Amino acid sequence: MAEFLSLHDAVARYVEDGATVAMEGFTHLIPFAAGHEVIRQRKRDLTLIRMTPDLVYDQLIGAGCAKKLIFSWGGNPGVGSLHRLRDAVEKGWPHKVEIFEHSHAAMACAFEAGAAGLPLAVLRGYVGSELPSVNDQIKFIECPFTGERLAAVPSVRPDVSLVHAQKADRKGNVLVEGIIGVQKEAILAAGKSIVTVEEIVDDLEAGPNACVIPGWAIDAIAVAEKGAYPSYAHGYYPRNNRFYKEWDTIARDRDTFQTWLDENVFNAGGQAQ
Amino acid sequence: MAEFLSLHDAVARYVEDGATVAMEGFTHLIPFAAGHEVIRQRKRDLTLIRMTPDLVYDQLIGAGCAKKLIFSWGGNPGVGSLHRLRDAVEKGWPHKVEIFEHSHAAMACAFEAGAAGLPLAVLRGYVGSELPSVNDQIKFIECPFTGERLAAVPSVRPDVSLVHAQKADRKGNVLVEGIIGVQKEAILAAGKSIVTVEEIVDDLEAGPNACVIPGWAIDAIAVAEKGAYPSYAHGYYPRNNRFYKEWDTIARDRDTFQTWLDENVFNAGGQAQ
Amino acid sequence: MEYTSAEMMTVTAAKALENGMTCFVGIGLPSEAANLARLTHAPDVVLIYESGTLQTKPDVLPLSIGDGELCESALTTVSVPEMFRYWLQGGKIDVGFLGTAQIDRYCNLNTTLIGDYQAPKVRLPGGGGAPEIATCAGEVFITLKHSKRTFVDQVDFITTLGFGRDGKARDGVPNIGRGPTRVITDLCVMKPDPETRELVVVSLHPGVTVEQVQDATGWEIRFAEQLDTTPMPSANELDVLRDLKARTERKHAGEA
Amino acid sequence: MEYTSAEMMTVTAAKALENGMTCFVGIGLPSEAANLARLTHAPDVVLIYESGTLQTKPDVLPLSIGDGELCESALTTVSVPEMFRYWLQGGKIDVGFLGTAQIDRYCNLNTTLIGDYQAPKVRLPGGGGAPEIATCAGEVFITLKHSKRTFVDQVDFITTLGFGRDGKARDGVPNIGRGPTRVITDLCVMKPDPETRELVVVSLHPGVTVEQVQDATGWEIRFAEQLDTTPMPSANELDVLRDLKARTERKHAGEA
Repeated sequence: MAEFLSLHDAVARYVEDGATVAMEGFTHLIPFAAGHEVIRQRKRDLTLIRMTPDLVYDQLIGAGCAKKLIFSWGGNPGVGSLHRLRDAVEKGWPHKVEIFEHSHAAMACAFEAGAAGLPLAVLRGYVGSELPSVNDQIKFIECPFTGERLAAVPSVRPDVSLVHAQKADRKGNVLVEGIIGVQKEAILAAGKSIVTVEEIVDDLEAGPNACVIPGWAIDAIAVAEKGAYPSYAHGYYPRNNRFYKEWDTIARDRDTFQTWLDENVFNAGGQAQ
Repeated sequence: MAEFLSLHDAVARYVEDGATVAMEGFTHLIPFAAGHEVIRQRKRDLTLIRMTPDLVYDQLIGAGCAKKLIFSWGGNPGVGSLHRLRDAVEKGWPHKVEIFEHSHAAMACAFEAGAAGLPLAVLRGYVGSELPSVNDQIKFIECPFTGERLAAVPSVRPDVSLVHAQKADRKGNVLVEGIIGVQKEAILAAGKSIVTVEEIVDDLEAGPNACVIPGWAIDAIAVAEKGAYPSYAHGYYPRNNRFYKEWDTIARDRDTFQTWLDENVFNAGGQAQ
Repeated sequence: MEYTSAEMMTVTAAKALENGMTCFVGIGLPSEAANLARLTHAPDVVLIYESGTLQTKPDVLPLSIGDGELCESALTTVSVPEMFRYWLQGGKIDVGFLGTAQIDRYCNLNTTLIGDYQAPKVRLPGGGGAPEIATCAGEVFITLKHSKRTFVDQVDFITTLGFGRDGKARDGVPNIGRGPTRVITDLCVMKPDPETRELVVVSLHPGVTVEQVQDATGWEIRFAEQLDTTPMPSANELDVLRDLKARTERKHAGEA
Repeated sequence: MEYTSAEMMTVTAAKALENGMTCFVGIGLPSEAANLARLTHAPDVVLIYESGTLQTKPDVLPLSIGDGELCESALTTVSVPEMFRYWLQGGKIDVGFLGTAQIDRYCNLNTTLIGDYQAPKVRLPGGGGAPEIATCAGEVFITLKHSKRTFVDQVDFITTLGFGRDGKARDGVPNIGRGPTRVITDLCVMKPDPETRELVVVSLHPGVTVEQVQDATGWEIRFAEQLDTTPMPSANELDVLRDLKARTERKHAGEA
């Protein structure tokens, strides 16, 4: 049953050093506030899972929280590289990060399979790609009906998932709307889940088939106004594309990054920058 | 690209004798009008697929349209047996119908896998059930990551699917709302699809994540007002539970059934009874 | 307050549900009991029907598993594949509440057919959601009327696993629920023996005798050493149940 | 009307799309070309982005694959698993439109890294949707700037299959798309040879020479015997493209 906690308390209770953590949001509703709280609490040795690690993962990696990264596209969308990720992978700063690399199709299916309680996802994938040669988590099975060779990947079952959503009602039921990505899957696949929301409302005012996640399937809800910023929340505020472009300069240099992190995360209370 | 056709023309064009046909609707939006048109056109040797064959399949089977039935629960919901189905299975009237029997979980996964273009569905299913001993379409595979034994069933890929929905816009985009069952999956898994709708509207007025199926993924749209009756259409008309109870008497006797069929289907134009 | 044995069964079945449980509800007797629980001692019990309706609060009992009432009063409604994949197989269900046509001493359920599969004497509706509800839910409650026709020594067909023909079919199976933990009839309450998994009568409904239960059971059924008497329905429980059934009757009769 | 080589590339890439096609759109150049097509000769082209936005009609170009604009102007938005399972793998996509960091003579694409996988010289973003777009879509169009850095003899890593290291990797594979059918750069248009699958220049953009193309290509590239000249952009195409880019610029600069 969802408990209403402060973001600080939710992260302190559920995100342990060494945990496997998914913070999802497919370019929309990216849980920046939650990610910053993880950085502030100096969590270490995390295995970070995310289809599209973008700025918040760049920040987590640069801040030294990550040991491993499981992902399918790691860039600053429309801008370029994630310099902190590259620095960790190419030069081992602040330390080496091990990467397990997939395609989007495989990761999406792996989240789906995780939510479905299965140990594996099966897809028609990776045909002719060299990714299976560098990721031993990609295997192939034979269809017992047709003999077709299909790809198999382990399902995603994080210890804890953190996602951001528009709103929760007073019973902790959550509405996610717009580009819903794999948020529902991330929550359902996880051992524990933390959802940050823009606001708590009396009535979700959701359509009959809206993406609503019941409170009893969530562990903690924390209000984090503008919790996805500089990403966006459909119906609340737009994406700050300018910041995404500026990040390229900030993240390119270790010192500039450190300064940014100090000013905007460590010395910035429980709020996203 | 969806073409607007009369129900007669849609069925005449796309439902061939011997075809594998799915008419879906999980107790809601059951395509009675479409099923009756199939009966009127005296289609034969159909392999009928449906999770919950109810009255409309009882009628199709009693009318001699079916050769095979793939299903997971064949009854009159809340009332009792499907007498025409039982007469066909137990006594071979009007002729023997071969049955392939699944659980709901397996059928639901098989529709999902069909929509996903896969040859098989994998689920944690059939543990300890004797269904695998009477249905050779149920096999087991081993997870290459955990060694767990999981069930596998062939995906559902009908030649043609017929479903009923609330409304279409003038470009043929369709909104399904309420209990959406496996309708989307039935359409996407099929070679050809016919959607009957209550009405054509200028604007679907759907929420951002509503179950909308684009016109280009549908072959034919036919207006069939009250096309799900005596089943129901959320937002349009309620289920006629009384008729469901009356059907028990009508279907129990071959002659009564024949009379009903003549009066309500063969001599009843292109409209559901 | 007087009551029928059917009411006794429903009230007892309802009491099995605890407040806050998530319950995957079968149509018919389980649905009646689960909604009675929600309207009495367990207002926050979460009812889930396989039609995709999550956390539904119907005002009248649904005739089918997918009546409009279920969707209109639900928190949200998901597709049927999602229901079985994410919610049932995904391990979100505390208890599956099932009825059945036949049950045997090891709680195996048959809703497929009477007689031989290839030449059935009576063809029943089939498995529906039950085979995976019984294995994926945390535990399973079963409710049905007690008779020699329903309580048989060996089910004609195991549609849905209790504990198998030998009581051991769940042993060592990974990711499987605890299986049936109680069976509630119009005569008594039974639980599987923790060792052998054979059904044992643990509680007789008021006025019911050991002989009555044995006469209505197709095998020599065991009785617990400490045999309880099931608590009687309270006046409030009976009132709520009768109101619910009357509302339901009026609603379904009124539809055209 | 004057135009840049970048505009020539976009307009030519746009023309590859036919009205009514369903197109799975990559971000960047493909997105620019696909939207130009929609705003000019192909108003009913169906644009699908991997973020789940089905049939979207953005007024400005998205910076990311999941800008709000894409969802707001879409027919509907589905989950990312559904997008990849039902729409891409389910065979509903006529053409995948991709960019890349490296491409080789057999149209294999590398967006993973430069150098060795374990010790990369440059780490690129990775595969994203491309590996399965390239195999599940009916066919694939590729657009990128022409240079020796991008057109290499052998890609450092096959992230996404063209026709394999030997041109034969699609042969005999069931349920696979036709693969790349054209590559559009700022210099020319190339198509794979129907037999060997090796890229062949079929059309030079106006004013571009065979030498220029060869100089910008990391292998000895073949030219078709009948070498066409790519049609020039029309004034309308250029107007629409420039308006689109100006609108986009204003929108993104104005955001705070």
